[in-house]
Amino acid sequence: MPSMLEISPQQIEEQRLYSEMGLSDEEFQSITKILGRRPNYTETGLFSVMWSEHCSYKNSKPLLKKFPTEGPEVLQGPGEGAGIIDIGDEQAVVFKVESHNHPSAVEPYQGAATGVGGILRDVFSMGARPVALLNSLRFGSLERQRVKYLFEEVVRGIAGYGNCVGVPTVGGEVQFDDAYNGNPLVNAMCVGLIDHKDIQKGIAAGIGNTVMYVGAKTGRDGIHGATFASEELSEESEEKRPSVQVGDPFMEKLLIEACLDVIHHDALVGIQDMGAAGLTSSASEMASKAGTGMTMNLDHIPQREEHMTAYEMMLSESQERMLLVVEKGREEEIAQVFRKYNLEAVAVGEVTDTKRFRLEHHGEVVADVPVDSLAEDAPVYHQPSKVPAYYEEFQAMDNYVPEITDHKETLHQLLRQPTIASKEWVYDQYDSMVQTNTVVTPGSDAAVIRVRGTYKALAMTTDCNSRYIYVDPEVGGKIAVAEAARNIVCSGGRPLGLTDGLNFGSPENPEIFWQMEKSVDGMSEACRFLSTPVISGNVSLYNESFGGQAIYPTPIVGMVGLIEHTDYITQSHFRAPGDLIYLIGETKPEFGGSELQGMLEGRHFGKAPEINLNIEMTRQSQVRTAIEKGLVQSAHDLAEGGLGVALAESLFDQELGCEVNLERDATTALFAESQTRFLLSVKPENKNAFEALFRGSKPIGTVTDEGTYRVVSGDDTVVEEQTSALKTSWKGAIPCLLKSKG
Amino acid sequence: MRKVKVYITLKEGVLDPQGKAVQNSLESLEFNNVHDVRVGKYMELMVEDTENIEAEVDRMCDKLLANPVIEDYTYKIEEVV
Amino acid sequence: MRKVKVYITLKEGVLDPQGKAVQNSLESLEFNNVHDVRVGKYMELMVEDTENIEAEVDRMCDKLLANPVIEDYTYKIEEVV
Amino acid sequence: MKFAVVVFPGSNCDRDMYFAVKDALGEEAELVWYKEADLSGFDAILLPGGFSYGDYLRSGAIASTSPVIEQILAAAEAGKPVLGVCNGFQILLEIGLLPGAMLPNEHLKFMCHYETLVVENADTMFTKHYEDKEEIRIPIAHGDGNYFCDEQTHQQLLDNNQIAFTYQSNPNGSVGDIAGITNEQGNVLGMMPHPERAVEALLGNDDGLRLFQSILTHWRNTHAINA
Ligand SMILES: Nc1ncnc2c1ncn2[C@@H]1O[C@H](COP(=O)(O)OP(=O)(O)O)[C@@H](O)[C@H]1O
Ligand SMILES: [Mg+2]
Repeated sequence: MPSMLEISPQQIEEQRLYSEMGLSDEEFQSITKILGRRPNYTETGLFSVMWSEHCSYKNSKPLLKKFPTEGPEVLQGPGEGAGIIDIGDEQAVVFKVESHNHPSAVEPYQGAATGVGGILRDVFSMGARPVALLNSLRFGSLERQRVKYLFEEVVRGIAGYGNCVGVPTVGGEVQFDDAYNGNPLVNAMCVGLIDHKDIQKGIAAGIGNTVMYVGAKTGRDGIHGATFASEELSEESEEKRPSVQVGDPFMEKLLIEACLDVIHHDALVGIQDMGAAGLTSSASEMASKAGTGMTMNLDHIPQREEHMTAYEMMLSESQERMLLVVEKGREEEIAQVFRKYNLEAVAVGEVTDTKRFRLEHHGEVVADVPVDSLAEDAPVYHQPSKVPAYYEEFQAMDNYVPEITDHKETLHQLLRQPTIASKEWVYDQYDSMVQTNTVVTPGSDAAVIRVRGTYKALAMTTDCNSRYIYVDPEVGGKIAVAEAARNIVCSGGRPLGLTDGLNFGSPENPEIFWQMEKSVDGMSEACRFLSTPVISGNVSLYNESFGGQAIYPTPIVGMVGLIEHTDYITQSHFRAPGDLIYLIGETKPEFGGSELQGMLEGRHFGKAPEINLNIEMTRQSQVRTAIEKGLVQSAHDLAEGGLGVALAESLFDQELGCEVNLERDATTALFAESQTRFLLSVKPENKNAFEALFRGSKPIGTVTDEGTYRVVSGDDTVVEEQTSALKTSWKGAIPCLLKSKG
Repeated sequence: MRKVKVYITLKEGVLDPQGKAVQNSLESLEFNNVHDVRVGKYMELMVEDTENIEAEVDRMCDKLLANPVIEDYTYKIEEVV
Repeated sequence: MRKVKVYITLKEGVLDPQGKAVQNSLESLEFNNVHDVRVGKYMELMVEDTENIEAEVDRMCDKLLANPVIEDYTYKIEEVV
Repeated sequence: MKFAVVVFPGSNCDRDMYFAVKDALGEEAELVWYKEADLSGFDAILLPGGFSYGDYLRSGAIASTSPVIEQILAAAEAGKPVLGVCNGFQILLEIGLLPGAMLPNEHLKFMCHYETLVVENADTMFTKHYEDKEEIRIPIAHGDGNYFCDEQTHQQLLDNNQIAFTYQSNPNGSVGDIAGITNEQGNVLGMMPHPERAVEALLGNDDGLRLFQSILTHWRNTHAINA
């Protein structure tokens, strides 16, 4: 990068250098208007990152407004590092999801690792102790060599970072589909716990107060990361490779402990992490939120490399850095706190009343712009949207019902689909137990951690079936929220709220923008029905690879629920022979976007399964009541692969058996993916009480100790197979795919 | 048979947390004259001799041994006695 | 200023899981003429020149850089140009 | 009885150890930051798991150079119980209180799950509450848990009854399936599995609690004799 001194404002305009930084002609013109002059090189850089999609949400803002974000328990909605929800006893839960798709596509280990680091900082900068991590991953076909590499390295990167900082990785999801061949998705979610009195804000209040910098030194890494994340992957991404950041989880661990100490210090005024767009965004946002201005002297920024320019420092995305505002004259007290952890906190600037963002370097003013223009005045685009032809075609199709002759073999095959198969290969690499609060480790519907010192526990999950969203974004959006809530309910919890990770292709493509619009509509509606406000989230657009192939629309839902008493914690696997098995919910011949359809046809089409949110809401609360009354031994929501797969999964833990009778046609009964269904097991002595709650329900079978999975339909035995054999298919699939040479 | 010695280092400008930690630790052990530490990998491969062994080793490094996004490599090929 | 290059290798007789894994991966990439791989560490230290720099580096290796139970080390001290 | 949990930069099972002693065992515990440590007033020293100094260079290597190590050596010399779990075990190896070294797991992956351990010596101050050859379930969570020592050392460990726990089915390639060893005097135990993660039925298992109870019983006994 040439230094700003060499390039004049005039050159920037005439040679359109701003466009290399991602600014459009109109955007450049409006910057010139705001400033009343042409911006210099550094200033152009500041605007380019702050006005990137990643920081400004300029394309997604109109959509995000649709989400319900309020509720009686919401203490902090979207806008800060992470959202906060009250859980009683003066405690609250803090959570957010963050994507690191582009960095992970280029350098999967570090990309995933720094994604985890970033989301942790979002949470502990609020003053919360991070208590759990989850991740939601999408990869292409595991038959491809490159995909295997990405998958292995991403998982290793998540493990490498999360294990080192000592926050348990307790759950998540991984799905595989050709739609992600060129563009994997890596979304990480962090959950924290906080006492109400400790809640921090990222504000630069108090004129004259001191701005302090703490953590890793600033290097040239990640320059223009935010812009990079707002572009399509192309050949040129290769050239932008120097922008890869390397994570230092050890530094992060020190920062966590030091920051959780310093929040109790009354000289601290505000604290924020340096995430995307580094110093620029943290500093300008802190001032903008407080209605103040800020002056920084870049000579004082701790630097890892020599001869860094103002531009480079301001745009660097070096990891593990925090910005603090502290009372003037008390800097040393704050520095003391950090020194305990071998960290240095240095004064780099001052809060001013000018509402301007002013940077000095080597005795010169290198930038001087209105602070709100960076943080608030980014343009907002209302992109055109258009119904895609494929959608109209799908809606007009006849209902697709696959023909299956060998249900046993089909079940085996389904269990071997990497999206359904056991993810043990993944989560065994994560420390899921550190902090000794994890009650339900990965492998059940939702993970559960107890809240130490209380009888409460938190259930958490990430979900998004992007096939449904592809075939019908609105219905699919509803399903994503409902499925997450079902997973929480099955674990004994009441859904509190959610964080979303909106991963889409280019918003400038009207058909993709339509997908965004519709899925947000669907999600919003489901949130209203299920009383789960959206308290935080992340948007990742331009997820397209070389040939302009966009991913499936993938708005990930990260949900947290409250379990009132640890006695209510319920898992998905059957517990004892003799228990009665109930299927709650109606099954219809719905296969559009199903796992079976993908397996047989190699693509997804038709209509998504229907969902009625009224019924969803009622049934979820019934299931929760049944669990809280102690009537339920196990609860599992039906998802990919339908009842057939859910039954099998419920048997694996203790290798039990089942004897199940189904009436209708076996293919639909076993493999359809109708929504709002639950598989519950109940002790025989609770039969009457249970059936009184679920009017008209009757058991579809019983749990046996014979280790045989047996399903009868009418007079025919459609599946009779050893549980252990099914388990082998399910457990071995991913390791086997990884070993095979592709 | 040849012994191939491969040296893998982090590219300039890439953060090396490990090197930093080692440097700090050396300092606390009162080795006060150490100014910088970078940690990389060192591999010894026993390779059957072929005509274009260099090209072969280059390919191994590019494809597997080094991560071109963040690492550089050099190597030496020695005769085995 | 001197550049000290330290090479740390696993002792003979100590199993090298990393080397084994690298060798297997090379094989699956069809580099069939690689017979053995051992993975060690390579460090570059910038050290201020002193009279007995060798003794100094020996102490660093003994005290911290290498673990004598499983590792051997060698080093080279170069002039910095 | 008063336990010190020594916290290094990067330790992350320190609180878990603390709660295991305080809540599950019901004894006194204190988190002691490595820089400010005065271990003289404690009856037992616990070195927790985690990633001291990020596990950079070698697991436990950098921690082993810190000044607090002198005090740990002194406590061990004085016969106080010293327990190192996971990273704590790695530190005990690096400072030479226990023989051997750790290599990366055979399959190079970090692993976290329950393992079945066999109690090989129920006659130590850490294992009194177990039976010889008893099988217990304790979680592991490590990337470098592949215990290595030469044959001669292994023979000595066997001869002196220094092997406290073995894995029933070896997950990481450790020599002789070793999961935990003591020093010759029997007052220093290093083990890769995490007993502090298995002290409450709510979290799945409490087989680890008896390890802490053993330390307490031993202390009470010696105390009673001294008094
Ligand atoms: N990337 C991941 N990280 C951690 N745990 C995971 C990951 N992927 C899947 N899991 C865990 O594996 C289990 C099965 O996942 P999934 O098949 O998505 O379950 P469900 O269909 O019930 O949502 C869950 O407990 C989930 O938390
Ligand atoms: Mg799922």
